[in-house]
Amino acid sequence: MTTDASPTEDAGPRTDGLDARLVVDRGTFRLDLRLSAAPGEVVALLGPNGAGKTTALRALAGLTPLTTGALRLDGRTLEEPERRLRTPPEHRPVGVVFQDYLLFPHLTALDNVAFGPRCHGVPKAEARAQAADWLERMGLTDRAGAKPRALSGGQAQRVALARALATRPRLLLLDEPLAALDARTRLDVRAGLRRHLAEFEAVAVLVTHDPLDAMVLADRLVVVEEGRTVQEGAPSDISRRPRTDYIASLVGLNLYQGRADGHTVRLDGGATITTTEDLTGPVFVAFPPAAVTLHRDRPDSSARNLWRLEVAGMESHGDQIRVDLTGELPLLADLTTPAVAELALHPGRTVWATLKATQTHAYPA
Amino acid sequence: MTTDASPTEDAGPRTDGLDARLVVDRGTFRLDLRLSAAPGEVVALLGPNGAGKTTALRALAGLTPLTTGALRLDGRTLEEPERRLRTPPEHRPVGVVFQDYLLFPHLTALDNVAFGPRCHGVPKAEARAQAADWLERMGLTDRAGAKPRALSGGQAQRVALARALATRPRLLLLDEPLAALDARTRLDVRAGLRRHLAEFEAVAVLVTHDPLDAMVLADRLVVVEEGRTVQEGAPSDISRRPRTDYIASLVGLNLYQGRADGHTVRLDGGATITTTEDLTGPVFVAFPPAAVTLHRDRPDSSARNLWRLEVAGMESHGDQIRVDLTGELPLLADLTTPAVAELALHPGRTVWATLKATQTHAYPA
Amino acid sequence: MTEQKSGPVPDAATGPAEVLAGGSRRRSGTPRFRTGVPLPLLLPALGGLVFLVLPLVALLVRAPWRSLPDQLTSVAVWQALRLSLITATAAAAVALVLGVPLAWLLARARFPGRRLVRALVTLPLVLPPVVGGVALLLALGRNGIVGRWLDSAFGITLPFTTAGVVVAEAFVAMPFLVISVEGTLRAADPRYEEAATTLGASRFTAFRRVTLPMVAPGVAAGAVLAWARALGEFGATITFAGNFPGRTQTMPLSVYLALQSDPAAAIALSLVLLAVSIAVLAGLRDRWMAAS
Amino acid sequence: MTEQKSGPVPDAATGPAEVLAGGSRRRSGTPRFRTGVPLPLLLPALGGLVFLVLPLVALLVRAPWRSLPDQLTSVAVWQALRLSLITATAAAAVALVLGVPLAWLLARARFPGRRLVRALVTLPLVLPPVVGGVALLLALGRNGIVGRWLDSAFGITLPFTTAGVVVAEAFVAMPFLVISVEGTLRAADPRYEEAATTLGASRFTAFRRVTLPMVAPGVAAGAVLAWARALGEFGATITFAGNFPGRTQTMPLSVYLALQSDPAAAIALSLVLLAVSIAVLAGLRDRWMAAS
Amino acid sequence: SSGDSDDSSKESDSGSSSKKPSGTVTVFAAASLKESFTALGKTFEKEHPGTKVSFNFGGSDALAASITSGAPADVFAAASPKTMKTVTDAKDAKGTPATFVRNQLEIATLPGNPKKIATLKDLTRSGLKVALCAKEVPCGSAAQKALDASKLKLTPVSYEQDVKGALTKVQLKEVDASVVYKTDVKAAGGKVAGVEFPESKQAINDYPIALLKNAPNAEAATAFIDLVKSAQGQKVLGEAGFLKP
Ligand SMILES: Nc1ncnc2c1ncn2[C@@H]1O[C@H](COP(=O)(O)OP(=O)(O)OP(=O)(O)O)[C@@H](O)[C@H]1O
Ligand SMILES: Nc1ncnc2c1ncn2[C@@H]1O[C@H](COP(=O)(O)OP(=O)(O)OP(=O)(O)O)[C@@H](O)[C@H]1O
Ligand code: MOO
Ligand SMILES: [Mg+2]
Ligand SMILES: [Mg+2]
Repeated sequence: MTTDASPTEDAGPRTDGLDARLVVDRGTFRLDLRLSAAPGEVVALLGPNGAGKTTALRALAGLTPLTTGALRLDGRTLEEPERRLRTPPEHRPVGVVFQDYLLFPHLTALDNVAFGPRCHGVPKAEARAQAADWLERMGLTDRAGAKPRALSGGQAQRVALARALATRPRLLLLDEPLAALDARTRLDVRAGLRRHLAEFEAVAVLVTHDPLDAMVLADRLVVVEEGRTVQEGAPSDISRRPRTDYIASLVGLNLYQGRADGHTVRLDGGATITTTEDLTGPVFVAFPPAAVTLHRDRPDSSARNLWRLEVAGMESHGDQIRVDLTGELPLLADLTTPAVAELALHPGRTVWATLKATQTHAYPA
Repeated sequence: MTTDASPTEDAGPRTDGLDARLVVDRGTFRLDLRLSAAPGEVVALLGPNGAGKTTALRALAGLTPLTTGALRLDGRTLEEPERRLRTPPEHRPVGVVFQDYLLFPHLTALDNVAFGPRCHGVPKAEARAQAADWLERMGLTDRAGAKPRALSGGQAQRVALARALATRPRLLLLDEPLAALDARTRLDVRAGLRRHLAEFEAVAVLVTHDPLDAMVLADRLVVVEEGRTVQEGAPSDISRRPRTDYIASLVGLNLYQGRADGHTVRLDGGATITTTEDLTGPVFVAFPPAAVTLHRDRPDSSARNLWRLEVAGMESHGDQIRVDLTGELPLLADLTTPAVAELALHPGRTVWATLKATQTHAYPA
Repeated sequence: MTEQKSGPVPDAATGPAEVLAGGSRRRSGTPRFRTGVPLPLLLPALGGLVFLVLPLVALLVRAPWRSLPDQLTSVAVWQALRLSLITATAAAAVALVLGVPLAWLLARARFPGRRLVRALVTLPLVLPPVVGGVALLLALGRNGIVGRWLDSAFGITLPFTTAGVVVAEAFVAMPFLVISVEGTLRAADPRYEEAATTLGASRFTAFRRVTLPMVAPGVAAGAVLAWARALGEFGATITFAGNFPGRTQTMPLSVYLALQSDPAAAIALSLVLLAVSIAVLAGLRDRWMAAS
Repeated sequence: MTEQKSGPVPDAATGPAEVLAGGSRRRSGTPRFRTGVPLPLLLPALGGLVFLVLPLVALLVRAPWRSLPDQLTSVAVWQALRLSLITATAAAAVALVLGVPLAWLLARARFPGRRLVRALVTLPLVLPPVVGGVALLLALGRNGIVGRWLDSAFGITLPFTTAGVVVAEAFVAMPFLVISVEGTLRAADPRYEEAATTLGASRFTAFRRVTLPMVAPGVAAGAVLAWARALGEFGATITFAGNFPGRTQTMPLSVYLALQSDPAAAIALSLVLLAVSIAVLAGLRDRWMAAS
Repeated sequence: SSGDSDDSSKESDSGSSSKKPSGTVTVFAAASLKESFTALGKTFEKEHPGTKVSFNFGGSDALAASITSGAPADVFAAASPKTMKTVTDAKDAKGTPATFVRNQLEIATLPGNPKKIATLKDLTRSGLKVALCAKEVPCGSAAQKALDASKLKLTPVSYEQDVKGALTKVQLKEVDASVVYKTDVKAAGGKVAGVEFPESKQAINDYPIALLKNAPNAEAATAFIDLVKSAQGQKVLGEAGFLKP
């Protein structure tokens, strides 16, 4: 075991970074999550509403005690009920951005941000200077003197972010940190966030519903459903190989489960899909809606996958239209507006869908 | 003026639906917004943080008095300071979903939803039955007895939505109603929302930062910046013809301002873009990042637009990579992972970008 | 340092980890928060508690335990106790009905002279109770500026009646309720009232169904203050309502009179009063004070 | 119906639009809310106000205005008033320092017997003040269970000193502060304290810098209650601290003595006390009570 | 307390610590004695330069409670033998208390006596509102004695906690009459009218005075008690309506 190994490359039991098993009982709900991250790593917790993401963050921050399990950060045990160890929240090097901000209503934006440094013994003037600095990075210099009630939703969230970062935590917890930000600010804050996290070599755990944010910000995604990890891995991996409906809809893929026999996958529903991968046994098959081509009449194409489907609905997506199709293989297809016009699509219309085998992606279930 | 005309097609001064000029002074901030909508229409307010969207909703709900202007709903004047008319919030047929929910902490989810009907004189048992019905539509039947503190963020927001819908308002105001919902629920709630709005023939005004939500849900977008409307129109229109940087980044387009002379647009920065439109004078030119093709070496292609650029950064977007390019025409390009691998892109690398004129879109500024 | 980090999992926590006390297992439920109480709060809190409880302990230690059984068998004591409980409860009810709206007015409505009104509300606290009783007589007595008219028009006379006791107690106790409820209302977020009005609630409904339940702990605290103050009220009661056994003689009046003739008996009576109020307060409180 | 809808903009509002009163222009700033106050709140509020203020009005109407100038020129009055203000302020300060932590303990900490402790805290309210004074003597007097030891070990004797007045007033006034602050704390959202601890604040810092400012209106209300009660305190003071001019004779004691010989003078003295406390309360309050 | 005689001398020898009164005398006295004792205190200070009389006026019962709890008092002048008894029972008095004045009951009625009350029996007329002192306090037990002596049964509207309470009720016209002390009627000036009644002879209240055991300044205290008992003292007290013992 090499202690000098760069933390991210450490393959053995980690001594640096986060290593936790979080078990929390909350009435009928039970959270049971393994979570580890190397310094500098950003882990995103994704999951449907009520999956336990906020509960996990509270447990990491020390606000909700573990029922059992253990929590180690940088080699230090912060909590382990079995050994009756528990570091209180204020002694954990942890920063939290709460889902509803929880800015102190009686303090100005500046003093909210200066609060953490003050608690860590930084002299008042310096703490305020640091805070002003943070607010500047968030583009909020002109709102420094405002009380939280006079801030707009997005301004409040940026102040909350600055407040959490100002203590230079070793573990940064973010509950939907970008949800209320507008597109422009979001890009900036996102970039800034990455920059600061990299600077500090801190571990960051963030909860988000926005697949884009998760993909862009996180090195690794942990998908939680009903208090348990259902899938974990690099964003690209997960987006290509979703294992549950929730994840598939999250990353905007068509996902099917079936049984592979060479390049052909027979789906549980009866239809078959031809893939490039050569597999045997139970598999998942996924493909993006944009990979589907629709035709008015049966095409005479090289595409290996051809299905006759019916239009169930349409929704515009930016400058694209997402078409919901039913039939032997229910799927979503993304088309451009001219294409839709040309095909004269409308609900109830029958169309032919083709899909190149190279656009599909199959992997063992 | 035909009174029998279907409201959405009514071209004259509207008697049904919303017709408002909202002027609110808030210290240094001044909101001045014209807003009108026919019954059944969904208007989305988009704008950067602090643009005044929440302020506008509060004014519509009667929670913040107008400084001047007028507010009419279904032909009834709800507020007009000049004539000293003002209907208090409780007498306005308005439902509000607040940005931070404001669920009553002492009532269960069910009683929160039943609150509105009770206030409108519905007997207790019936109000609770209606509320149970709404919660069911939101997929929250099993959380009906929970107090707001025991709800997750997304659950809380769905309860808030149900609560606002339960009074069957003629004007529904939603401040980021879908922000905390997960992808799956979001689809359902979004669809349900559309359904209910259509049923009631109500006007809905929603604030959102999610361009997708805005595009999907709204019939018309109103883009607000610094308290004023900067652009207004159908989603497809706005996404194809953004008039400010904010809007362009919102819809994920590359946007430039320049002077057209036939099919050539000379940008303020010096570069030129060839377009299909034949225009003269000041114009905007926009194109989607996905329309850009990158090449390792100078290509010998038919593309009319060719620029030599440098890679400034990359971000993964689902299964795509967004490449940030600088040079004579700074732009964003979307590539697939294999394409990036093949081009061996990395920050600092020089590449050639091509763009077919058919992919651009020019319109008068 | 290298040594320390190299173990797979360090055995001892190196930071200021808190070792849970042995009793931690017994706590049921999931505490929201650690139970360790910071010393800078604990010490003055305990100081305050000792300060308040010590005199009561002294009273207990020096109490004439032998004369207590005699006191307890006296019909007069039970009569006074009963009257005290009834009138204090009635006074607290009057204070609630009139005081909570007044507190709301002070906290939420804007009107000129609000500060003056608030100061006026506080005055019955400052007035020595006997003078308060005199003031009540001047206002509501047989010759009082309003009492004269109450008497001639409705035949109502308050002095020397049980109703008079309630009036005197409510007069002294209501300011406590008003001021403490106003404080709670001001600390409450008014946006919930706004949310209620958008759902069609009138301002009154919003108050009754949203604000009031949300500030229930504060209202309960105010009601407890008012009840306890009414239970101990002496000066205004005896001045305004007089002292007639079974009609206007409450426990504090009994205690005061006993003090004249038999101080030991007075202490015994006080202990009875205290015991009853402990029973009532400890019995009722958590149900009321439970946060929403 | 068709007719009605066809006009471009109806001239008259058809719904229950509220026509603003003529005076609405004069309100400065942007009111958060309409100022119309619902009748079901306004009527009892006005009733409560009249009930509290009427006796004071009666006192003013019947006051011996002619003897007032005499009172105001007497040195003894000013001496007593000064002592009253000093001791009441000191007692309120003692109550704040000891009472706020106690309130926090009752509101936030979990410990067995909390309900009992809360009931115990309320007891000085219930105790007739004279008995309270006796209890204080039994505890802190020269022969008291603690006072004896204070005397022999430190040479401190509290009874019949100005410090004794402060002790007596604090004993009577502190429960008001504790109970009302506890109510406010319970109504406050504890998650802000959690947020503070994640920023490195100890529980004490979180309390001091987050919770306390957030519940400031409630604490201010409690302090006002305690101050006013201390200012009017009579029974416990005269029993524990005696009635020595300049040293322990506060205004209520002066009033009591005046009542023996010249009731008119007693009323005049009370009015002086009231005027001063109105001045103090109306002057200080809004700065303190301003919501954060 | 070491072998000094109770007699105090009025000689003013210089340097003699045990003879000449000096320092502060602390007198705990019933509130009804306020006027006369304050006057006597001034006299005492004039007669004995270097002394100061510090009064603590209050209800006799509260004063007694303070004294038995260790109050640093020299002299206790009570409004009833009963309250003095609590002090002597606690062995806090030195020697036997002496009665220095007595007080006699009188009926107090509204000015001008509109109800034409002339005798104690008139108080039992129906429709007449009467306030009595509670039996536990001196004026109450005295009134009860007088009523018992004349075999009258009187149900008042209130048993007041002290004589001032009873008097206030008449002053404010809340009752038509009450039974109080002569001194109180006198102190009230013209606000009430006094009606003497013969039965009051049967119920005269004694005011005892005593030197206290723990008196910090016994010499001066004894001198003050002597002043109270002296002819000069009796004159001042007599002017307030008190009777000689
Ligand atoms: N105090 C509580 N008592 C009981 N149950 C609770 C409590 N807090 C949360 N829960 C429940 O625990 C589950 C997990 O909640 P949590 O807030 O962690 O979800 P989440 O993943 O953050 O969801 P969201 O994305 O909607 O914020 C939910 O079912 C919720 O209702
Ligand atoms: N009570 C107030 N007093 C003074 N200024 C205020 C107040 N409330 C909001 N503002 C200011 O008014 C502007 C508009 O705020 P508003 O809340 O309407 O923005 P928004 O468009 O909803 O932003 P977001 O998307 O971040 O929620 C902001 O600059 C804000 O700081
Ligand atoms: O302070 Mo009082 O007059 O004994 O209730
Ligand atoms: Mg959550
Ligand atoms: Mg907003």
